[in-house]
Amino acid sequence: MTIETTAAQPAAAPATAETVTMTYSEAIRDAMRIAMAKDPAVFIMGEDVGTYGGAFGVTGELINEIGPDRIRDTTISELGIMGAGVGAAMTGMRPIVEIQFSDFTAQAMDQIANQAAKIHFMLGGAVSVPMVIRAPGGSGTGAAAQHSQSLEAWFVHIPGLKVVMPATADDAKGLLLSAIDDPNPVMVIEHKLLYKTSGEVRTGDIRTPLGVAAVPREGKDLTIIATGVEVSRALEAAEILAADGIEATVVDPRTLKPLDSDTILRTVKATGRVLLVQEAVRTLGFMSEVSAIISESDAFGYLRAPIKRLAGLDIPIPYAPKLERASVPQVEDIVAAATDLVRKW
Amino acid sequence: MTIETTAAQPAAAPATAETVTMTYSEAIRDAMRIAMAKDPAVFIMGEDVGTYGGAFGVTGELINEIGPDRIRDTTISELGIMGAGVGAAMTGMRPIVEIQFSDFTAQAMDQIANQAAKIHFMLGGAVSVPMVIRAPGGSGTGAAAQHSQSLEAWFVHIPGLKVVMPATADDAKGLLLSAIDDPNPVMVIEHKLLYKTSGEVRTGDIRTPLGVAAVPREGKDLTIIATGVEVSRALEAAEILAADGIEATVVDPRTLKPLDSDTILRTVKATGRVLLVQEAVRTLGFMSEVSAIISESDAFGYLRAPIKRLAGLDIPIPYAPKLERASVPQVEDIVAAATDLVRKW
Amino acid sequence: MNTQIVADRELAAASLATMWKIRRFEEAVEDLYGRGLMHGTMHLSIGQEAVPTGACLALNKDDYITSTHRGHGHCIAKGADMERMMAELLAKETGYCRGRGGSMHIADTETGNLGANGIVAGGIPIATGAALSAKMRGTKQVAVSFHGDGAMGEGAWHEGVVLAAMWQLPVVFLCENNLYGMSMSSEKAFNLDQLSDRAKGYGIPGVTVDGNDVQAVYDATKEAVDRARAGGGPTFIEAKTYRWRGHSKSDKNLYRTRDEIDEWRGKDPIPHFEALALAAGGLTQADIDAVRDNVRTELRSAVQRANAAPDATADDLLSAVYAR
Amino acid sequence: MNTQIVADRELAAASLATMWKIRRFEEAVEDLYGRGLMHGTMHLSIGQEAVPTGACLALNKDDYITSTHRGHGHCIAKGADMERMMAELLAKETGYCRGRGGSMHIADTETGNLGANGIVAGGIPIATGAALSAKMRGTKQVAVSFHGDGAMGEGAWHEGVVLAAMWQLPVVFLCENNLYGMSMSSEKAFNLDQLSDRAKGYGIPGVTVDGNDVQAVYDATKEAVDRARAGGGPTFIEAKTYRWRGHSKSDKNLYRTRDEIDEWRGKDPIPHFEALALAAGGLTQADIDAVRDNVRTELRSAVQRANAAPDATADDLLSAVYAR
Ligand SMILES: Cc1ncc(C[n+]2csc(CCOP(=O)(O)OP(=O)(O)O)c2C)c(N)n1
Ligand SMILES: Cc1ncc(C[n+]2csc(CCOP(=O)(O)OP(=O)(O)O)c2C)c(N)n1
Ligand SMILES: [Mg+2]
Ligand SMILES: [Mg+2]
Repeated sequence: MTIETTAAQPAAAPATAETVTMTYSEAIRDAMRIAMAKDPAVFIMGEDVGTYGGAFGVTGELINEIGPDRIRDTTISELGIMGAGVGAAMTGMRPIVEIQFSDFTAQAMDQIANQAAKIHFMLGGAVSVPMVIRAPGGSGTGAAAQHSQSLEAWFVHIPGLKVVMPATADDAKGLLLSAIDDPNPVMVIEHKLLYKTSGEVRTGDIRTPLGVAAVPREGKDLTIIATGVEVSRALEAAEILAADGIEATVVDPRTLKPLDSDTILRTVKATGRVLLVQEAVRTLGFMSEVSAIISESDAFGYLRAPIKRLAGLDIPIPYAPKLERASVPQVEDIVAAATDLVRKW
Repeated sequence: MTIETTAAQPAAAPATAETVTMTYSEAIRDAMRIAMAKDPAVFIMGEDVGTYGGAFGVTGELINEIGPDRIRDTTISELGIMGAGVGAAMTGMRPIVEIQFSDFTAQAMDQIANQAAKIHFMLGGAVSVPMVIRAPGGSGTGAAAQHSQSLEAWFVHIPGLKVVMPATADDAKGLLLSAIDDPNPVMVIEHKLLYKTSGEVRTGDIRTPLGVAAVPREGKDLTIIATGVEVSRALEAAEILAADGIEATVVDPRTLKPLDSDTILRTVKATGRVLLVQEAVRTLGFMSEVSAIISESDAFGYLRAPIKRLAGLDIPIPYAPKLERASVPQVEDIVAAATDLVRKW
Repeated sequence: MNTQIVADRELAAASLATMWKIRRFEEAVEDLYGRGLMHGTMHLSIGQEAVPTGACLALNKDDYITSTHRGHGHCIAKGADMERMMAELLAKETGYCRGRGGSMHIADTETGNLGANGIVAGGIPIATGAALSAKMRGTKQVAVSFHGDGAMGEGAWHEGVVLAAMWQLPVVFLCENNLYGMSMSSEKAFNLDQLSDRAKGYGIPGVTVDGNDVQAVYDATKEAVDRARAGGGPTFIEAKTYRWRGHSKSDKNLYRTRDEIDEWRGKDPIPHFEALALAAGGLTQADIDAVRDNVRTELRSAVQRANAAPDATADDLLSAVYAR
Repeated sequence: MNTQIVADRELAAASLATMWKIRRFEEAVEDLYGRGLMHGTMHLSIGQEAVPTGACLALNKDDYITSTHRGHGHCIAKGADMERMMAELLAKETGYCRGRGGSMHIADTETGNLGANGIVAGGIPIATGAALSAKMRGTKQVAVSFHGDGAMGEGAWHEGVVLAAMWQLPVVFLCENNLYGMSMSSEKAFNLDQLSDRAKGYGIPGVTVDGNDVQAVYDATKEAVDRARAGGGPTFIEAKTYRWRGHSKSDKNLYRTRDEIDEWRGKDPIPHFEALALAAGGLTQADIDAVRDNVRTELRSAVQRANAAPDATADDLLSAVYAR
């Protein structure tokens, strides 16, 4: 696949753009509102996205602004909803399908992986499937094993899908608007713990391009590559490390597919040490791919230390709060791993 | 996860065991026949496994020997069948669920990933789910994108599942019998192109342990790690390479989860060069994990060259025979990549 | 004709106790949660107590049930211990799932409860499988799959019923139609006068009953269970009821009216049952008071003991994933 | 009353031509496959030609269909070009999918065919989505979802129908009940006298018709399509028919009898239609001969031209995955 890459840019909004403080959740709603105002083909479909306002309140009161025709409550039928999205996307609409918890993409996997992702290629290019799937992932809410998974790896493994994981409110808006523009099925994995976090968000019909990583911090000692909720943990860890004299570069790929491997390799070469941080279970999570890409590239020669992965334990997420917390990398784990990496190598 | 490892052993049957030549498909049937004769709790359930004999003929005439109660034809309802397997396994039976094409595990993903895999942990250990899922994967039959995928990575990423990919007839039998013994859900990914291949198979109630890699060939110049149908291609390539003076070790993990990383790391240290070969699409395929394991281990220091991956193209499998062949690693690709790796580094 | 529960002292007291246990257990949960002493999410079945109470009365201890995210009632009615349930919700090592599952995953295999389920309709094919297992093992056990109205939109529901109907398995699909799947009205969703019309599409018997009436639920379940045990295959039962509380804590109740909620609060299954039992002479007022008081005491001590138990331990997380 | 197809010269000739095209196309495929000139797998609908013929006669060009693994007939009846279809099966660059899809994925969006599907029931929710799209765009288009009897075991079938019924979408679920899903008899599988009884569970109209009779299929589809276009929501149609060939090439036909196959061969929809057209005066024997001969010529040249076309190219495989 040809990956469009450009030079890295900071994750924060450009200084020139007008911004306003809003939550990640509001930023997503803002993006959908803007897209729906511009294009009558855009609509939202999902369980309880109407009057209820969405399981996590993301659609909020959109139904009052836009009406039930385009903010469409469904039965509890993830496979059917996803298929209806595919059919609508093939025939001139641009559906945004909300799945209440990304764990329930399991129900819809056939329509995601076997239909949406493959149709453009399999049908010889005659038709495309411009659809967005929004699904919250991640742990931290005490909802246990069937409501807390980080399943992005499943989707990254499927050719034909694009996969986005916004870590900031501005990216949540900018990436979603890019996803809605995109003529391909795009899986947007939001994080439950981020919904209520706030940030500066560019106003208006803005974009964050797909396939371009963010480098919210640059430092010479090691490169920390993190996704989703781990990005803010990595940045917090980087502050602590800095106080201890360790300067970390932090890379947030933002789009897992297409992946901006140029930025990854460039920053890895610059520091010679890599710490990969994901919330998903360790085995065959997204960072396995990042590791493989680094060690088959010319950055391999620049490595001063083995590539270190920090990941969720290979277990279903437990209910008990202490156990849940122990299951995924926390700030202190990142600090410890980074320190170890820099001091030992 | 505690991985049970033992020293590597050759894939071929021990010289002492009595063997007979049979096809991979017959070996699977033989295993099921043996397990069913021994334990009345074992039964087979799936689409057309009865009179039809299975979409690939694997169950064959078992229904005539064993009867329709234990060779159970189902409706076309993968999710329901899988769930029925889970319920039966939780209550004293040992179901073997056959899915006609591994692509259709997408339909059953909720019961596989959210139920079967998690129940033992999530329910605090009170109950287990001793069930086997058999599903053929892979390309090469001209069945196109929805019938040719290699989806093992999805399952390896799910804690609670074990994942097996037999590459020989003897392993197909021995691993399946181990899977049936196992108190956990085990996904056995068979390969369509292997069904009709023959090999020497140990007679009787034999086992190939889960979690132990095979090393069917040892050589000093590089380590080729391959799975499924790529194992035989790697061995063929190794012959050609040998004629050219390049001596390859070939490792077949056999069980992708739990993974015998000891054997992998030992052989990698011995050669210092690694070629990873999978049929699945490159991005986040199983070999990404193998790569990551190697480069975060002490074998990292032994590497003389970047880790090289050879994988399926990141595309849906196309129908046209030439295109299909071009989509996944063939013998000549392995030879070329290995030669390159050894000559260049 | 079936036993008149309200006229039989023992059955009436037991049924009333079950309903009170469910009610009190969930009130305690609500309270603990509200005071920040319990985390995660919770789905209360207050108002729906008559369904599991009536249904489980028709079951043997070794019969199976599969349950839902709103599963405390099923669990209690099938015979689980409130202390171990509460311990689970309090994330204690003594909980049914050692604190790993929480409210949405409580199971008690001792009493045949194969588990609540965080996945809507996830338990349907599992119940089919348990019934298949019972049939293959020749044990005469029956499985009851409790599920909500919303679950009937899922493919898992359909596939579980299709297989059960084909194999004529001993399973009862028991729909607690509380009028909503989260915010979706079941009337709007399914385009049917009564959800039991769905049964016609599978060639199995279907019936709709008053889910706030223990006897009605018992009668329907008993008939279905008897048929299942005799080899007559599956049955679908719709029990109409109502959840008084929101779907979960995040629910602002925007999709239904105060009036509707009040109307259904007026149909509270507990006083309804008490009145019938008094009238039928099965229970005296003193009996009724004693049942209520005993449950309160029992629950209080269950909460205390659960609270005092050790927290769930993280020691063996990795080794607990696979059975040995 | 609807037009009597067999009495209308133009419609009768067109319908007969469609049936012959399907028959001849598939005979050619079978032959090419048998001689090793075509690879992959194939599912022939020989014997079932009247269903797509009758159904598509009731559709406008811009109406949608979704099709199945056994989809040549749907594709031809909706108006696709046999040369491009054959080119696809011969893995040519000029095929509908540039040789990337093969028999199981042919689509022709020009004529509203959203695609065959290798996934049983995969097209059902997609048809629901196309109907939703038509309704939202206000185009008055209708979608017909062709599917087999076996597909009715899938959750995808259920969920697609549930949504369509709730939203009263302009979609027709057209089941080609050829008595088997691979080897599973639909009679055994679904526990129903007729599959159209399934419709009752969704509150939508359901009807069973003779799938070997073009007029019967047309009438049912026309009624359903008219209702859908007028905003009356979905309909389920069961068309009873039979596939003469095995499920696919690996089929040994162990699950059905020679007698059964012969009986249904006796109900060949083509001579049946010819006889009716002759009797009704819509077609003369000369007309009938001309239709058959023209199709043969057309098909022969389609195969020749398809054969002469360039092979599918591997040049841009990687860049063809994503639309731009
Ligand atoms: C597969 C799946 N989809 C969605 C959800 C989110 N969810 C949890 S409960 C619920 C409503 C269920 O409604 P119903 O079956 O009627 O049960 P009730 O809550 O009314 O008891 C929803 C949508 C889920 N847990 N699982
Ligand atoms: C989800 C899924 N499960 C199983 C199959 C394998 N398979 C292909 S066609 C078929 C039978 C389909 O039966 P039916 O729907 O009646 O269509 P028919 O073949 O009779 O036209 C099966 C089991 C598949 N392609 N997809
Ligand atoms: Mg409900
Ligand atoms: Mg059929």
